[in-house]
Amino acid sequence: MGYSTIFQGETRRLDILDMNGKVDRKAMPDIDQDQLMALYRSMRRMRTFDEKALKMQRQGRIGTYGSLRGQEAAQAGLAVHLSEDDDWLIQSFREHGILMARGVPMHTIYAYWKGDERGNLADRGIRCLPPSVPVGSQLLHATGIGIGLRKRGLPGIAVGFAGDGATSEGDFHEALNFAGVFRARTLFYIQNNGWAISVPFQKQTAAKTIAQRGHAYAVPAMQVDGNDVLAVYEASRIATDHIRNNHGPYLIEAETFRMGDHTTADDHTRYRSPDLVAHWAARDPIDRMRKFLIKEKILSHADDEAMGESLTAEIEAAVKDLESMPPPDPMSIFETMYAKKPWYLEEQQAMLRSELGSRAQESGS
Amino acid sequence: MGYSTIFQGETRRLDILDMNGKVDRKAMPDIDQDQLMALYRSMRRMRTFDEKALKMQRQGRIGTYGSLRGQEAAQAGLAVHLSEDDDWLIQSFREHGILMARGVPMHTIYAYWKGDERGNLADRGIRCLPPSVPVGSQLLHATGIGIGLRKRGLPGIAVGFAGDGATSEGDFHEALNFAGVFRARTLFYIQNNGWAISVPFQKQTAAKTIAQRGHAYAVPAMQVDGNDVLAVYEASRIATDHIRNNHGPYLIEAETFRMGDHTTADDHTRYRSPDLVAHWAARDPIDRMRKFLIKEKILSHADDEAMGESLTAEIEAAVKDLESMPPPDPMSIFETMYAKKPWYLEEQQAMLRSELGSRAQESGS
Amino acid sequence: MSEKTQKLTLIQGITQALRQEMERDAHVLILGEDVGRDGGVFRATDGLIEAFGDERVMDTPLAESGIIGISVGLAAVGYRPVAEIQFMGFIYPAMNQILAHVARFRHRSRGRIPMPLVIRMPYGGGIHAPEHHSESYEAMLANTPGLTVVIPSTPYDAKGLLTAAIRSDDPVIFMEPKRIYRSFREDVPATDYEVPLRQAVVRRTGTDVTLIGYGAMMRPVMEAAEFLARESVSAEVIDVRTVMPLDIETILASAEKTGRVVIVHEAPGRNGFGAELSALIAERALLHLLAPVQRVTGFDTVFPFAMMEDHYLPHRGRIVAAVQRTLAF
Amino acid sequence: MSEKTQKLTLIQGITQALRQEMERDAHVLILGEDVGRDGGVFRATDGLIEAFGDERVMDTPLAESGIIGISVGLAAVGYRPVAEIQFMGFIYPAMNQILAHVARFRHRSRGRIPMPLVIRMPYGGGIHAPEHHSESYEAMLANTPGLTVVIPSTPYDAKGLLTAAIRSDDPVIFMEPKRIYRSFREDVPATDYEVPLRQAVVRRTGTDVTLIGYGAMMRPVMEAAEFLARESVSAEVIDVRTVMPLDIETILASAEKTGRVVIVHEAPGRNGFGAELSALIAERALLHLLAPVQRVTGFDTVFPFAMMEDHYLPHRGRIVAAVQRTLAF
Ligand SMILES: Cc1ncc(C[n+]2csc(CCOP(=O)(O)OP(=O)(O)O)c2C)c(N)n1
Ligand SMILES: Cc1ncc(C[n+]2csc(CCOP(=O)(O)OP(=O)(O)O)c2C)c(N)n1
Ligand SMILES: [Mg+2]
Ligand SMILES: [Mg+2]
Repeated sequence: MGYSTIFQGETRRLDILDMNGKVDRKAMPDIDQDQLMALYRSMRRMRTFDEKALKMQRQGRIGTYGSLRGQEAAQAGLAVHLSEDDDWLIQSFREHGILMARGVPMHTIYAYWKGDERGNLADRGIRCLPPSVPVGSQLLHATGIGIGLRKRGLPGIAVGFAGDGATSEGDFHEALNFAGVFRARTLFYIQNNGWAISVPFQKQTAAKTIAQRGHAYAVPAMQVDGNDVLAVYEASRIATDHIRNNHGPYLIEAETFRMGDHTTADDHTRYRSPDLVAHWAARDPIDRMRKFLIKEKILSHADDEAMGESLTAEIEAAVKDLESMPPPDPMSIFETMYAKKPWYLEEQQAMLRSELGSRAQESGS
Repeated sequence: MGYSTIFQGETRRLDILDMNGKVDRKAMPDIDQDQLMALYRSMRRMRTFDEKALKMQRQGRIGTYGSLRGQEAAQAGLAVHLSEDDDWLIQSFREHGILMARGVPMHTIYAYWKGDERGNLADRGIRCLPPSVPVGSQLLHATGIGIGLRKRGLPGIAVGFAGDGATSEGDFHEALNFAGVFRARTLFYIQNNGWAISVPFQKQTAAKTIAQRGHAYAVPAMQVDGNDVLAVYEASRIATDHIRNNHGPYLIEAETFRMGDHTTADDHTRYRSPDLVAHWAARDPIDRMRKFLIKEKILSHADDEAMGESLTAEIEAAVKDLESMPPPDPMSIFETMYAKKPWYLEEQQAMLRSELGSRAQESGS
Repeated sequence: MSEKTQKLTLIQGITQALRQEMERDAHVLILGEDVGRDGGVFRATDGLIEAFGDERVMDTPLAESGIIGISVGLAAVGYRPVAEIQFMGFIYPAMNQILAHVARFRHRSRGRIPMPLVIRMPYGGGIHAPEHHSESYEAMLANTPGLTVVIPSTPYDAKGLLTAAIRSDDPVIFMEPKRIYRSFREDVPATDYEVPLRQAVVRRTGTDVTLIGYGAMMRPVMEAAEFLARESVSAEVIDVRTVMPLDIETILASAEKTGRVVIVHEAPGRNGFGAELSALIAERALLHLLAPVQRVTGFDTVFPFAMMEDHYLPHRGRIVAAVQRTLAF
Repeated sequence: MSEKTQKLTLIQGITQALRQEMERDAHVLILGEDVGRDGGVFRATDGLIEAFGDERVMDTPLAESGIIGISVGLAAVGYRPVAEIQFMGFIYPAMNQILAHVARFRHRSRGRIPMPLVIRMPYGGGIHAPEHHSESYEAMLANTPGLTVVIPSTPYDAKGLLTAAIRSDDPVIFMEPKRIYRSFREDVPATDYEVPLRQAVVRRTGTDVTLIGYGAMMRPVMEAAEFLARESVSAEVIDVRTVMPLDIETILASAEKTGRVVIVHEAPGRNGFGAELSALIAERALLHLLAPVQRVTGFDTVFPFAMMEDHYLPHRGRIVAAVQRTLAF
């Protein structure tokens, strides 16, 4: 009687590699030099991809593009724990890093941003859903897939991605709640980059963290320094093990920062101060890993440069692949709406075909 | 570096009056005998109203009805803290107790359940929204009203009602999150009666309580024994004071039990055991308050009986008011869709008018 | 029919289709609010959790977006979910999942991730239900490419159409006329069968006027046809069955034959599905029309509370009056 | 116009209406995603937070149901919220609030709680935007009694219609053709004014055929009319402006005059708003029709990605071809 305590909870955060390249040895994951180098290379590969995309957008060679600059650690550290054969990626729209790391050909990712539907589904297997633009809605698909994987007794897990803004949508709530109830094999992976376009996280919610929301659904959760690839690696290992061992869903909040504009249609200087951006630039995920690797003599300056050149070459090849794709077939608009095309789609397709035919004639072909 | 704790939280519950009518003196609110009697009478009034409604439903005098039996304490203990002049009630569909306690004429509540739209808006002032059937959706209205009251510097608060099932809807999440961000003068009042139709709370979420969800939004929260009118009184006092003093929103989870069917269209024996119902019958909110009052010599058996008779008389008068309402005007279907009726509503209204006219003629009037 | 039949109500036809498809295909799952222990608030899933367990008949939390959203995920990993929305008036929270994902997934994945998903729901008025329990919103779904919208009007069709819907690799919105869930029985084969999607059916042949309806409105429509027959007006009656993609051939053939058409539905008229029907008929059979197409629909108002719903819903008299207007034109 | 005017783009007309109404009436609030500091992703609310502060221009969390749901509450306590949905493709999460509450509140409260709420959103294709950023879903809103759905096509109308919408005591869905946000300027009075809701306007008079359009489609429609003029076909052009409740008089008057009608919109055709227009015209002006009404609409497919959207969107050639079909009938 009187007052009693019916709930007590805490939420933890993990930091390993600091902005100066120093690591907390006690917390250091069990990981060898090759793996360290692979993480570093993976991040640099994302950065090179991203820089090229921004350049192509300015040149009009692709359309509106959403940069992931600054979020490379948050994506590279997770990707290594995911199996291409078993695990499902349920992406939002800023996970090109994860896709690349998981083996999706880069030219198809560029194609997506070029406005080419052939880029909509990664062609490396069906275990990657197309990007989901309606913010937050994909998290429920991640829950559903995670429930299905458990039901079928499959080894895979589902990873649902979203940003900090997405956690305000009702679907975030429903996705975590259903996952808790039905013990989905799902990792909810939230990249909290501090901003939903112009809205800072502090205005997104009165709560201090996203990770603490796990308590609302009895879903275990952890926050991690998302610019620290080692901490991301370790947190992801813990979370994916937890799920693979049938202990139910998990929530990770990777705290990071979007260094550039929301997309190329945005101008982040309207709502963010240069100081804030500089603060985060000093915490760049790639720089700090480089400092660490050099200090540890795992990486030399010469190797680093050579890596840059090989990545540039790889990306240029991807651009070539992109630009040698034949133009998309206008008829494809009609082909995949239904298993069997209704009569009115037949009519509409015939109309477009004849329009294109007469245009082709007019232009003398 | 390494692991750090970024969130720690606890949630408390309040119990004062136990099932045997014993109170925890230390926790007892500062409340006099008249107030105790008023709480008791308020609960009995609700029960009498409810029993009559169920009877009338069986007789076909009203339509489908949702009983509140068992939830009287959860409604009576809150109602006394709400001002008819300033505070807003944003009801779901099982808050007739609150409405009655706040002065809404009972025959209008019966009219609602009779399928008469004149019962849709309590006619005791506009500060009570019509019942909201789409589960959970009304909580956002409570947030909006609470934000508006703060903006306007008004003394009132908004109380948004919902059940345990409603807390699974995305709107619950959005309502609490917006309330936290915009410091709404809103009390979220959740009657957790253990069931959403046939789904027990344990299947509604993996979390043990609803109150702990407050942490997800930095909204202070408390659980209370919802069958204990004194605990409800005290928790509601704390919460409403908090809000009135401009400290932002508050969440109360009143743990209670729906003793009967979900509505008269339901059969709860399909999904609940007699044992479970008996367990809760022993915890009846009215019985335990009666035991307490009698033990304390605040109430005599004779007074108790007299109270029953006067309440029955009051309810019978309300039924008379209900049944002497003139039939609703069919033309009212068209009258309040828009400030100004569009041409097609004019046409449709004219058609119905002429149909009714010719039917009246046929029947010789 | 030579095979074994039983006398079933419409809702029994639905329950049987669910049960037989679950027996036939282990990928068929049922999920929704109260579909388990309770057997659904209308008992459509009665007995199924006992037969198939709670991994195949899932009582979900109370959240429609969640129900449809996880169904998308379940379909992506090979299940064929049959989700129940408790009443059509509660489909709105799931609209984002239905319109932005369910309807588009096959296309967005370039055909690689179809959505063999059925979303069942009781719809429509006439049972004196509370507010928000009587809605008919086929029109907004019919404006959404990628969906198939099916509305049975008989026990036989209910079973056969639902079977076809569950076997379809495309998402089907399956709207059940709750007003006639139990109002009559008919012979239904005991074994499973499909009634093909995308096919309307002529319920009655006639020469003077075509009445087009679906779902619970088939009853007043047939009553009107019978009334008219007694007045020597021969009405042909079409039951649309699949609202989208609709069966234009059956409809145009009849309109061209009779030259007079009355369309009946209980949803609001403005931009209702009747608008598409009326437009298509006038656009494609203009020279056959002897009179303007008439629409008899619910009013463009909120669906009224129980005491007033009889004024709202199209009834025999209103349909006959519309026919008389087309005859008098 | 004798009064002072400025040359404004359509979006500038919108910003000016917002600013002037906020100055005029302290109950007008703006809320939505990125409407504050950022001035909205299209800059429609540019400068307003600086002028009116963050209690009147509220950057909200990213949740559309929340935005509309709290707007309902704000309206109930006397505010006149103007909510922005960032793109029409993201209106779905708010559908429950819009259809179950916003549209019905006046009625449900028996006229005592009106909803003086405006929901603004950019809609439509043609700007090579990503997926889900090009939707036009006027039809499903037009099937919902209680809503007013407005779509301007000029800077003058944008300002005047938005002003009227904000002053209206009924909820207005205000769809902004983002494709022409900045594509031309016209003279717009510097002071506030209303363009009345529920009134279509004849943009060009003609005798041979009536073209009906709205929003961003007015441009190809006018181009078609000009092209036809050069071929000696005199086209009358109607801009619907208020989709719902629609202005039947203006439309029927023109249809009766020309006897030939072509309706243009970019939303999918099946059960699009064109269906209602086509149906109404054939139902009410049958004997005046010299040819079947034609609809030129978006395909019944998902709105395609940027590289293919030009194939999808109705263009001059497609409209002219439809006119030629009606002339050849
Ligand atoms: C339902 C919905 N509402 C609005 C948008 C427009 N929009 C696209 S991204 C975005 C911000 C997303 O923020 P966050 O979730 O933090 O992800 P980030 O962009 O930071 O990676 C908004 C508002 C959308 N795509 N979907
Ligand atoms: C959005 C929505 N979905 C489904 C329903 C049908 N329904 C009405 S009440 C109810 C259960 C509500 O449970 P709870 O929130 O716990 O309230 P209680 O009935 O126990 O008071 C359901 C599923 C509804 N009214 N609205
Ligand atoms: Mg973000
Ligand atoms: Mg409950």
